[in-house]
Amino acid sequence: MFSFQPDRSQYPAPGPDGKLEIDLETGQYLKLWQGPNHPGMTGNMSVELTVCGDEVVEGKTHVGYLHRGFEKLMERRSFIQCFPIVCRICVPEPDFNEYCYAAAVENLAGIEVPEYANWMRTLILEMGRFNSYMMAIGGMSGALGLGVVGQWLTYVRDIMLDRFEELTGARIYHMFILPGGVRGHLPEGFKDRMEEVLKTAERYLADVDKVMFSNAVYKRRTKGVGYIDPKLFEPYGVTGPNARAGGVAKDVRKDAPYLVYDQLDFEVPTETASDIWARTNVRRRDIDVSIDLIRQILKKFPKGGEVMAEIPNVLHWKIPRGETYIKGESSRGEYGYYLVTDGSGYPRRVNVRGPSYTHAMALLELLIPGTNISDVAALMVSLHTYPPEIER
Amino acid sequence: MKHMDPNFRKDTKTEFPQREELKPRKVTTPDGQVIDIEPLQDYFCQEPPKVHQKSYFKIVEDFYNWCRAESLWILAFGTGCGAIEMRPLMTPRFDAYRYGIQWRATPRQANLLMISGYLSVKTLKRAIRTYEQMQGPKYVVGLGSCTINGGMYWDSYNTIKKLEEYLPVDLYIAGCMPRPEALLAGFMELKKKIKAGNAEGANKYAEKFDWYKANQKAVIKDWDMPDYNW
Amino acid sequence: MMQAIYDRLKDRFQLGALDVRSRKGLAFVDLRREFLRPVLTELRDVEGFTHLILLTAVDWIEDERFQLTYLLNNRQKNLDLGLRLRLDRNLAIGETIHDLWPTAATYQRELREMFGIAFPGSPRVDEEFILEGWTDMPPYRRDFDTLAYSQQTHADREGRETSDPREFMKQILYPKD
Amino acid sequence: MSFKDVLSPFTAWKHVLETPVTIKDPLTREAADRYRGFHKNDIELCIGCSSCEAICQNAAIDMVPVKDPKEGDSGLRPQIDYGRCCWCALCVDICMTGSLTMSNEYIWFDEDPDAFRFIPGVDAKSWDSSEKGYRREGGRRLSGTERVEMREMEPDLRIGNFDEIVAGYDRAEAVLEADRCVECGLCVATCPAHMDIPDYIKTIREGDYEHGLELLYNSNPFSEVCGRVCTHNCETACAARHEGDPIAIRWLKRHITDQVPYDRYVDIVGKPDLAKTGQKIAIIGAGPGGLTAAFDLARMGHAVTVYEEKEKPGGMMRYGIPEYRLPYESLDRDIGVIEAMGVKIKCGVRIGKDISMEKLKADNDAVVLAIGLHLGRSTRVPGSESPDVEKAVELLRRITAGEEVPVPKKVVVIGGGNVAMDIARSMARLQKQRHGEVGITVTALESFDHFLADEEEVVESREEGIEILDSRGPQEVITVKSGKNKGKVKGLRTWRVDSIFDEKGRFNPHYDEGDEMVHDGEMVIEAIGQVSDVSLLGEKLTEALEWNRGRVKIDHDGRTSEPWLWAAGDCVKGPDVINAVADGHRVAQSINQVLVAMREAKA
Repeated sequence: MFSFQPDRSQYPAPGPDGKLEIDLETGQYLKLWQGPNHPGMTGNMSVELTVCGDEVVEGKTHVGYLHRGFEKLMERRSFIQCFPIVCRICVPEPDFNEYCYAAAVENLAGIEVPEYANWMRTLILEMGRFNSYMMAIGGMSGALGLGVVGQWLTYVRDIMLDRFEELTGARIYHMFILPGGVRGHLPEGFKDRMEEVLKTAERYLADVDKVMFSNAVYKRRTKGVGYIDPKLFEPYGVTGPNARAGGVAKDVRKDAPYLVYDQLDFEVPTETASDIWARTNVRRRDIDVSIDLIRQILKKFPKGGEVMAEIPNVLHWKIPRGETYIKGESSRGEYGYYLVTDGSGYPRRVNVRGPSYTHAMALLELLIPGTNISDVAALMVSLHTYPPEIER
Repeated sequence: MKHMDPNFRKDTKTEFPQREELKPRKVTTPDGQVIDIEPLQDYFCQEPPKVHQKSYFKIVEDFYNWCRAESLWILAFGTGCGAIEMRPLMTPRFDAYRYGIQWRATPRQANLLMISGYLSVKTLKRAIRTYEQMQGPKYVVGLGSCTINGGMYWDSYNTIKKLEEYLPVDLYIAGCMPRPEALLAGFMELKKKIKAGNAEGANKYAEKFDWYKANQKAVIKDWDMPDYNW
Repeated sequence: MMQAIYDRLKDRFQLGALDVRSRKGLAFVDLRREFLRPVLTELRDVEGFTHLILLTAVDWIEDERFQLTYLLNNRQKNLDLGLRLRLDRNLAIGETIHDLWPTAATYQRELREMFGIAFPGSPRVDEEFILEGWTDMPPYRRDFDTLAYSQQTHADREGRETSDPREFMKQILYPKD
Repeated sequence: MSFKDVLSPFTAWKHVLETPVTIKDPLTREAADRYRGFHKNDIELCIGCSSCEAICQNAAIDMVPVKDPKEGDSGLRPQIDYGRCCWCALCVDICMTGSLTMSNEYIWFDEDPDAFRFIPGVDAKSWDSSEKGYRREGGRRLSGTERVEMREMEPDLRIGNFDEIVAGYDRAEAVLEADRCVECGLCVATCPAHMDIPDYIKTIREGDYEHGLELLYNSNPFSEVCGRVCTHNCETACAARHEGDPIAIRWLKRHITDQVPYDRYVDIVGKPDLAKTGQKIAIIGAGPGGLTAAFDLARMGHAVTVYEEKEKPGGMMRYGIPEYRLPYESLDRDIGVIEAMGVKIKCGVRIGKDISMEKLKADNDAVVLAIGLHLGRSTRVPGSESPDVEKAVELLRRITAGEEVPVPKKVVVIGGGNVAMDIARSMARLQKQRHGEVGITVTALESFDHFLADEEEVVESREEGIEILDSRGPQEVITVKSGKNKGKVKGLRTWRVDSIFDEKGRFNPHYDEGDEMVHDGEMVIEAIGQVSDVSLLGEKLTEALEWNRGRVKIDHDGRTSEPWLWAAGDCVKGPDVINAVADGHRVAQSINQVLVAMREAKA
């Protein structure tokens, strides 16, 4: 069998001892592909690893397995027609796309969203964040061979999906946040049923703390591994829990409050170690914040009100020329939509800025050299990346 | 199918130079050999698969089929969004394991390939490789709208529309995406089909291999694969 | 606040007008090509716009121009600033900024592939990124017709036909009028 | 790290004793009440407007013909391709009638990929009877449901004069109203003239009024008139009517004509090559039917002459419709456009008296009869022969012509149609001018549930102080039996109507004689229908023509049994402007075909 490297002169990245050039012909190195089927819970992407023994000396990420050309497709769909497709960009937390897209359209069209819809949106985003973290922590434990936590948390996520289903009418792609508002009111008795879910979640999370976060093996394998120097945060565009794990309390919910986050009381959890353990722990603590937020939201939820603002007939909805960028804090970091309109009935350009874009490409390639092969999956999951955000 | 932007130009005559990676070239292998490679050629799957012969005795074949049906081992390769609904099936709430269904990490151990939604051309290439690596008898289930007629990516340049042109599909499950319960119902149906001896996808693939290959090659331009097999 | 920053930079770098029409805390400004690097450096090192949110392009095919948008964020002051740079569409060569923000290399790779904008000097910029074996024009260009391409490459399932109510009623109810 | 950390994972064993969370039978598990499952369509409610198809971003919906469509629907129903659908339910949200819904069923598998296509409601599915599933909350939200209100003159301001009541939309209002249109095109079939309604509404949204005007005049030379007084059948077919107000199509049409300066009209409509064919056509009657035919034929290159008995052209539009609904200058502008096409209109010429039918036949290649209905019918109740009993059409004509009409303080009108309202409101204005107060009673045979006049006419009449009584059958015009005023009318005696038609559907009113009323009035106006004055035809032609219930019999194209004679408008069909316009088009089309054939035969 053969190997092909387009341009050898682009090497060397220094080897483990800082001297060696990577020369596959020496037989000292081995190419190893991880992916594109799910490595852990990070979706379809592959990492091309060059290993020396069980030490990785170089890693290149390859994406594009889930590329559907959303940004192109949206250019030929009217503003309402884009609404069902945006959520497909991110499966574990689709609501963020719906919110960012809706908010961007509302911003350019000058639509004021009713108060009720804002509360509903916040509720849905927090439920989505909760779910996303459940997948992340379940995946994290799975990546290190701790299957049981994944089993528990998938169950917890599933009962939250039941609440989603009851509220929005779908399990995964909720398509509830329309440009202009939301699609409906809270069902009868929703608050009580949600409280049950949250209580169950708390019970399971207490177990997770014992089984995973206090686990000697888990600690050994994650502490000190995959360290990101906080100095790299800005150059590499690190946001969200990954940055918070390095002591930077970056959180759009606090920095630039949107929806009703300024009316809610919460703290942004931070860690300082900036390794896999710290990143996962930030997520674990953020779940508690989410649970608390969901309770606060439901407590303060408006009794009733309009769910949608007046919007023009969507079949020929034109938005004047302009451009905007709407951002929010998803479970993985800063999520944003850059929307350009040209006065026609179609977006001129939509650019989706997913946090995974920066985390899974340049940053991951920087972090991989020097780790053990068995830690690569954990490292990837700890960055909590999701490939469709990269390639869309 | 109204509401198409009339401003879109359909002129694609402009010729674009072929990318460097796709041009034929000479490569030195690790053992020093110099070989010519043609990226647009499919090196890996030149050899056609064979039709799996049925047993002479019906009762033996029935027994085989019962065994096959009761141990559906699914390759854990989520090709699209639908994969997320397989996770609940693997966990206690829906617990597919009680029906003899489980997920395997490698194609060598699996006999069911789930195409869980849309297939981008890049993934299609991997899915075909994966399918060909699986051992027969093997089955393919298409999940959701995207595998039936392109789904919501019907106008995307990078996703295929009709899965059956590239892989032999034994069953489709409607939904976007199908719920875990719908998946289970689909599996039950597939079991019935296997037991009745009707799940002949793999044999169809062997019989019409040239047709499948021609379809695949019409879409996949670059057959140069990363070398997983080193 | 944005205005103050703009006033400080406007004359030195011959910036275009400040566009604050969208939302609070977000502004766009036109930039001339030769000032890209100095402005970005100034914004990053002096004005606190340390975070490159995104780098993307818009195809204004009717003007024969690509617009490159560099979106920067200043977290302390909660400001987002978009720099708009216009490129000739027929000679689409941008200036790489991967040395200012290493993460820009990924964006530039994507722009190279999806819009065909070259960024000489950017690492791995000519490698395939998302697409594999792509032989047509860069797909995010406006003149690439994704529907036509898809219909030619991936056939639709046959047997579907639709009628326009208006035409259909004419045929059925008043074919002669 | 401590020894505790090594032990703590073992606490998971406590779950061993818990009840499993496994769902016993996942295959029969029901989805949530709001779940967006498979589609359902209430086939009775659906009108086939294709809004669902228009909004579907996946091109999953086709409109396919179904058997036995009901009145007013397109005969198409959505067929959904589950190889495309993404269950976003936008089709449910946009649905104009609320017929499209979703069940909460979700299991469908098949080995045939072509099987995932069905027409909800037509192809029987197991979930058709499912009660649960996604319904949109509240009303339709994705397109507007409320009509933009038309500004009108206040009743006390308008009652004293004949000024136009309706103000017309301004640009912002019109755009808002035009925005509600979903461009389904159901209205086009209902409009007798098949105007391009969705297209011209679109030009309002886009602000391209000149193109809009062009579209209007392509199918209707009386766009200004119809923009004011059209009976707007289109609005009864409007898809928006089912969950909200229909689009104000008539007012939008008027808005286009209001926006384009009149001196641009002829340029936009396009001036034809005058009389290039050398063929001549005579049209009797300058009403909407005759003038539309003239307009079309002139644009086809024929020489057209229109003969009108009255002083001015316009027919019923001028002499029947009061000025407060249709200002004369609007009518004159429309007629001006027609004249600009090269049509000659000769007024004050009565066929049969000034020119004979034979001469017309001899001088022209074709003749069109468009004489309308200008004679009022009489109730023939006792006393109706009195000179104080007037016919509505006659009175309206005299008002328009500026002739002196008697205006007593109390007037009784018999009839419940739009003509009754027109005369009542015209007389009310004259009474206000002369006596300072209104004293009009309208007695209609029909009950308000089946009223003939437009709703808005009734409302506006009441606002103007007119009393309208329903279900009153006239029995006698009471006259003064003796004294100085002997013979003068003093009132109308009516009985309550129990039913108008008998079991066989024939006109045979049944009265409740116990419920008798006497309506005071010094004048009684009969507005119960009109007939044609066919005396101009002459005996010979009358004999030769085939007749149908007192009207000249015509085929689909408006041809009579005489090959050179066509008939159009109220005298054969009707009775409103837009039907006459449609007739005019049909006749012009037919004549043109015949004339072209004649030319080709000669050549």
